[in-house]
Amino acid sequence: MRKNEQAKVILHEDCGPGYRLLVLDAPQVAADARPGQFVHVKVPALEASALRRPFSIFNAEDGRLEILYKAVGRGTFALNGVRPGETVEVLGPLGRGFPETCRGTPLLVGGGYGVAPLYFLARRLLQTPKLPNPQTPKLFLGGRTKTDLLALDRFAALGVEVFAATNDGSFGTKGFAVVPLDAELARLRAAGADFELFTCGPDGLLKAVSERAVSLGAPGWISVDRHMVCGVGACYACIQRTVTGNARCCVDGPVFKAEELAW
Amino acid sequence: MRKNEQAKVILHEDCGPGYRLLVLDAPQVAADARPGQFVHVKVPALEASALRRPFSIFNAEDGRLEILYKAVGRGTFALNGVRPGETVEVLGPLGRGFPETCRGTPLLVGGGYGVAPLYFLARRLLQTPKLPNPQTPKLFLGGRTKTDLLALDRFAALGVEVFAATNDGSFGTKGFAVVPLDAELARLRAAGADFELFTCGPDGLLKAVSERAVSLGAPGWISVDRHMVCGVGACYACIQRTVTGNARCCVDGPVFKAEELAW
Amino acid sequence: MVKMDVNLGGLRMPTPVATASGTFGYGTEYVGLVDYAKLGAVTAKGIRLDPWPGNPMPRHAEVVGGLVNAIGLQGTGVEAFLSKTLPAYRTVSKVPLIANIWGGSVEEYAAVAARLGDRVEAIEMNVSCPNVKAGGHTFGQDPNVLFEVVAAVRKATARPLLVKLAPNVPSIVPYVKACEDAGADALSLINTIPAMVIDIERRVPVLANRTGGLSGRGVHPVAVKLVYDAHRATKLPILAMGGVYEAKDAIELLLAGATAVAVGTATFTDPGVVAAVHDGIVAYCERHGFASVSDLTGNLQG
Amino acid sequence: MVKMDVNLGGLRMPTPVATASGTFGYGTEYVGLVDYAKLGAVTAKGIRLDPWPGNPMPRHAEVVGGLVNAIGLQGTGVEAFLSKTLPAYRTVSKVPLIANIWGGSVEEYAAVAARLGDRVEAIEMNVSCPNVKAGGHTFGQDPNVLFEVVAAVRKATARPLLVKLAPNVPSIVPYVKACEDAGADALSLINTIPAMVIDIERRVPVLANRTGGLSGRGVHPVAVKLVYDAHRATKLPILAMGGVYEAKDAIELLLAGATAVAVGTATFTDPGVVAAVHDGIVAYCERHGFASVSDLTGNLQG
Ligand SMILES: Cc1cc2nc3c(=O)[nH]c(=O)nc-3n(C[C@H](O)[C@H](O)[C@H](O)COP(=O)(O)OP(=O)(O)OC[C@H]3O[C@@H](n4cnc5c(N)ncnc54)[C@H](O)[C@@H]3O)c2cc1C
Ligand SMILES: Cc1cc2nc3c(=O)[nH]c(=O)nc-3n(C[C@H](O)[C@H](O)[C@H](O)COP(=O)(O)OP(=O)(O)OC[C@H]3O[C@@H](n4cnc5c(N)ncnc54)[C@H](O)[C@@H]3O)c2cc1C
Ligand SMILES: Cc1cc2nc3c(=O)[nH]c(=O)nc-3n(C[C@H](O)[C@H](O)[C@H](O)COP(=O)(O)O)c2cc1C
Ligand SMILES: Cc1cc2nc3c(=O)[nH]c(=O)nc-3n(C[C@H](O)[C@H](O)[C@H](O)COP(=O)(O)O)c2cc1C
Ligand code: FES
Ligand code: FES
Repeated sequence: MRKNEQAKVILHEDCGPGYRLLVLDAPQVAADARPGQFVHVKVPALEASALRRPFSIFNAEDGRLEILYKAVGRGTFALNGVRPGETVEVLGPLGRGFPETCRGTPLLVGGGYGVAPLYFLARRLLQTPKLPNPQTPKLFLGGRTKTDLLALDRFAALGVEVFAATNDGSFGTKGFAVVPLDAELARLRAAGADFELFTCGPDGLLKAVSERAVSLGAPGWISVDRHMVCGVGACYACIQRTVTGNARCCVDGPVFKAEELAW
Repeated sequence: MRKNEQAKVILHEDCGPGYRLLVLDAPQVAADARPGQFVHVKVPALEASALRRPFSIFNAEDGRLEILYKAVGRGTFALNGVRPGETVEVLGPLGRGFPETCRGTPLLVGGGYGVAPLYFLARRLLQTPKLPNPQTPKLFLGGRTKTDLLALDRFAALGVEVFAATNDGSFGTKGFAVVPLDAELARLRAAGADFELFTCGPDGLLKAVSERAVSLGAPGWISVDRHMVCGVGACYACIQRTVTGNARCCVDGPVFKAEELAW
Repeated sequence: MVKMDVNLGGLRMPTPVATASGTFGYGTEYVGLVDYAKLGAVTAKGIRLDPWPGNPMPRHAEVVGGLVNAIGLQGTGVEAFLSKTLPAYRTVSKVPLIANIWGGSVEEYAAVAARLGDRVEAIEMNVSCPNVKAGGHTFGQDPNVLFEVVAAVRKATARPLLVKLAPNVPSIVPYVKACEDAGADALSLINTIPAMVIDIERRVPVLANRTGGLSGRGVHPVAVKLVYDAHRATKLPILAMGGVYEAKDAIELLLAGATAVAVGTATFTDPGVVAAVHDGIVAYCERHGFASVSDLTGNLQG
Repeated sequence: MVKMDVNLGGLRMPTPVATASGTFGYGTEYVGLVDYAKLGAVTAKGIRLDPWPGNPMPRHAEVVGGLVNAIGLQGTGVEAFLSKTLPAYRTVSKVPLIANIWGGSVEEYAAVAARLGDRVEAIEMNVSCPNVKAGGHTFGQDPNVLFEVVAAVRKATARPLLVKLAPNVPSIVPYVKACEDAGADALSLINTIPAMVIDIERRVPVLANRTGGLSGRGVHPVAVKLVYDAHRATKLPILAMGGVYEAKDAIELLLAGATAVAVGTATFTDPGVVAAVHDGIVAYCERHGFASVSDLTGNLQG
């Protein structure tokens, strides 16, 4: 059940230039959180009537809720100033997330802060006891430069193999995350192995991954990032075009099946 | 010359229930300040577009500016939160203050926070070297109850005799400040002595003092409190009716001569 | 015990607090987050005869003190509303439902109202949408056109009929009169104020639709003025909305002449506003000795 | 070096930043606090033929994101303006002065304009005041009345003539056309939006005049929309105002179609806004490679 919870800030720390990790004590929201879902956050430093801001659930564990975010505008810069001990109002968990089962190898493809829901997904995929053909997920992570590749240590701790790509070549393959992905896809297909694609990041990446899922006939789970107002399906601000018409990212998504999306 | 100065908070302390003293490092504003003038304060905790709030200059000395204020609404409650070391923008000194000379005994009549400009006035009157018939001012101070009588120690340090009155009789005469004032006026008239009246406080008090000044033919200097917008004469929000028409409190006042006022 | 129920032109509301159309989906979206026991009515998102896709994205821009939106009336058509949305609402809520309707022609308005029959407790007409046949001006722009469309809907429904008026008029009075003459039971005031936000770095309007409507905190004093003007011009009861964020805002609207109020944009930030407004009105009535919330309507001194 | 001077319907402004009428007194009040070197024009407070006392107090109420005022056009008459206020202004400032005029009748408007002759650099007509002869509706409410009063003033003055329009209209276009047809040289947009604030504890309107006009931050998106609409309907240059608090706000108005902008309510809180807006426009033009500020006017992509 989604809740509007007063959550105390436990930790709020830098994790690379422009990125921050916010850890909240939010037992009610954390209890029901599933990977790919998001929370709608009231930024305390903004005026009381300012809209909320949506963030993926980076992790939910032992009553704690973790958010990994990038400061890009008024709301996120204001969020930067929140200190441990202060209270943040979080509404969630919201939206439809990723499935927590996978046939074959889960291929996770992230760009920038789009990595956030993929970490929680990786954890859950590894925990799900009765995965058919259980496989450790692989992560294909892209960013402009080295410091845009987030949470690498956390994935390493899970035993997830990471294939990194940076636009400037400062870490991993030079180029986009699809470069190492395509290599892996070729390998898996040659081996006749099953796989599913899970992705979150900028629209360009989502399109590239969707195309591959559709053309290869593999399940593709695409988490779309649209500016939101209500976060609960009431306002119709957060539209994603689909083959059946306009869908709301906040309740019909943010995760859509690749073949449903119309760009 | 009036200035819009970034002033650092030196001290911000309680002085009775609801009242606070704010001491600012504001050398430019303080340098030219005269008693009865005011400063227009941008309250840092309010949204950036909120209007300023006007406060009398309680004291200006050695580059410091002192304000004595009561929390009554949104702006003053927000001002309460300002901490030493923080910066407050003050525009001033503004308006026409009291004369700094006096023929005969200066009779200062204050109500509530209206005492604020009278302290600065008392200091200046005592400092002015060439006062004709120099006399130590006397203060007639009224308030609802004992704790509304402010700055008594500061007046005592100047050697100013204080005649207090409280509505509930908890300190001094029971009743309004005009009760002890009338006694003194009778005494001075019997002695044929000169005096002038200087007052600041609620409208009821100002009217009572004005009436006495006019009927006794003594100079009456009345500081009027009107809600302000610009503070510099540009908006015509702060009107006081006078015998010559609508005057602006912020530039034509806040101090008016008793006989000019039309209530 | 303050008597909180009000009669809004025949619509019996258990409390004077409603939700505003377009900000509360079809009434099911906020279940569990908003206290329905404090609600006097739910106004559903606008519907027309056929489903409508609405505007391209982006559909909103946040501004200081408010929101500019150009959702473009995306909505299910009346058939899906009756067969799916409405039954779903009835399973979760006993609160009276106001359907918000619109159309591209006078005939469409009447057809939607007729089709709704008595399945909803009241009908609110949104007349701030382009009149396709009359060259794109909105129905609410001209008092004569307004009369025509309201009269047509009046014939098509026996349910309490509210007309929702636009705020951007020199005087609300001719529009109020047109509604009165055409047989409306109540007025809704105000719809959003036409507005625009430009992204100066890209030199484009932020909204795909270029312009939109301003709602939220900042429009409140404008709403109070229009409710005040309308109330002085008519005996029709008023459902007032526009920047209600706390009880004080709602009470201002009631004192200006409203019979009930609706919370809109505020719910997006804080779903608790509905309950806080309700409770704050009760506390105010108790403190000021009003036995009934309807004693507040238009109750200004002097 | 960005070319900052603009031509506003014949008024040569050294910069595109002006002050808005009623918020800058008669131009002398902010000397020493506002950087006059950054100003392209000063608009004086409204004057009519005779002195006018304005409304009783209180005349203003602060609201979130703005100010509701009912000063009521207190002002010196035209004779005192010419003999005292204007000479005082000339001694402190070389910035072009726009006189803002109003009246209770068409004849009074024309008489004030005629009396001003060429003593001011331009005349701005405030048409949001009641037409005494025509039963209290404002001159700006009806395009026909607007045409009449603008045409009369046009005959009375050879100076650049600006008409200041009210924002509370269904469409600005007929008003723009009326000004155009009547021979106006430029438009001023927007005046305040009618609004009201109620003191719920005392159950009275806060303003002695009951209602007033909303200005400040919150009205900005409404101003952008109206400037955009007006610019598409006419070639007349526009002096835009409404919630300009920072350079971004001014640039939005320029891109929407304004030739120059005016700062109003913002100056009350921060007299530095005028200079910040000026400098911010220069920086924006440099950053985006615009040689002249007039390149911004209406320069939206697509
Ligand atoms: C489901 C979901 C999950 C998300 N998860 C994360 C996460 O885990 N970590 C993270 O860092 N971020 C995440 N985001 C993005 C995050 O919500 C935004 O970065 C944040 O809202 C920006 O707020 P702001 O006030 O800082 O920026 P804003 O000032 O709101 O603007 C940020 C940028 O968006 C643009 N913008 C503003 N409004 C609109 C609009 N209406 N339409 C289009 N563009 C607009 C601005 O121009 C600017 O470039 C997620 C978003 C969604 C929808
Ligand atoms: C020249 C001058 C000197 C002053 N000196 C001092 C001083 O030394 N110390 C001090 O404590 N105070 C002083 N004041 C008063 C002080 O400015 C106010 O108390 C302060 O502005 C209140 O701000 P606020 O935001 O706290 O209250 P607000 O929320 O603005 O309201 C305070 C009270 O005023 C009412 N009010 C608000 N707006 C208006 C309006 N437009 N018209 C009428 N009533 C209104 C409210 O209803 C409320 O009762 C002075 C005022 C003036 C004009
Ligand atoms: C996102 C959004 C969508 C809206 N959709 C509609 C609608 O479909 N029909 C309608 O009559 N009004 C619609 N409105 C207007 C609101 O019902 C309300 O009149 C307005 O927002 C003012 O109230 P507020 O300031 O409390 O939001 C919408 C408003 C918003 C913010
Ligand atoms: C206190 C005040 C007084 C005003 N007086 C006048 C006036 O005399 N004539 C006029 O045309 N506009 C007047 N206006 C309107 C402003 O010139 C301006 O159009 C409006 O305030 C919007 O701009 P802003 O949001 O920057 O203040 C006044 C506005 C305020 C706030
Ligand atoms: S954000 Fe309101 S419907 Fe999605
Ligand atoms: S406060 Fe503006 S004229 Fe006095």
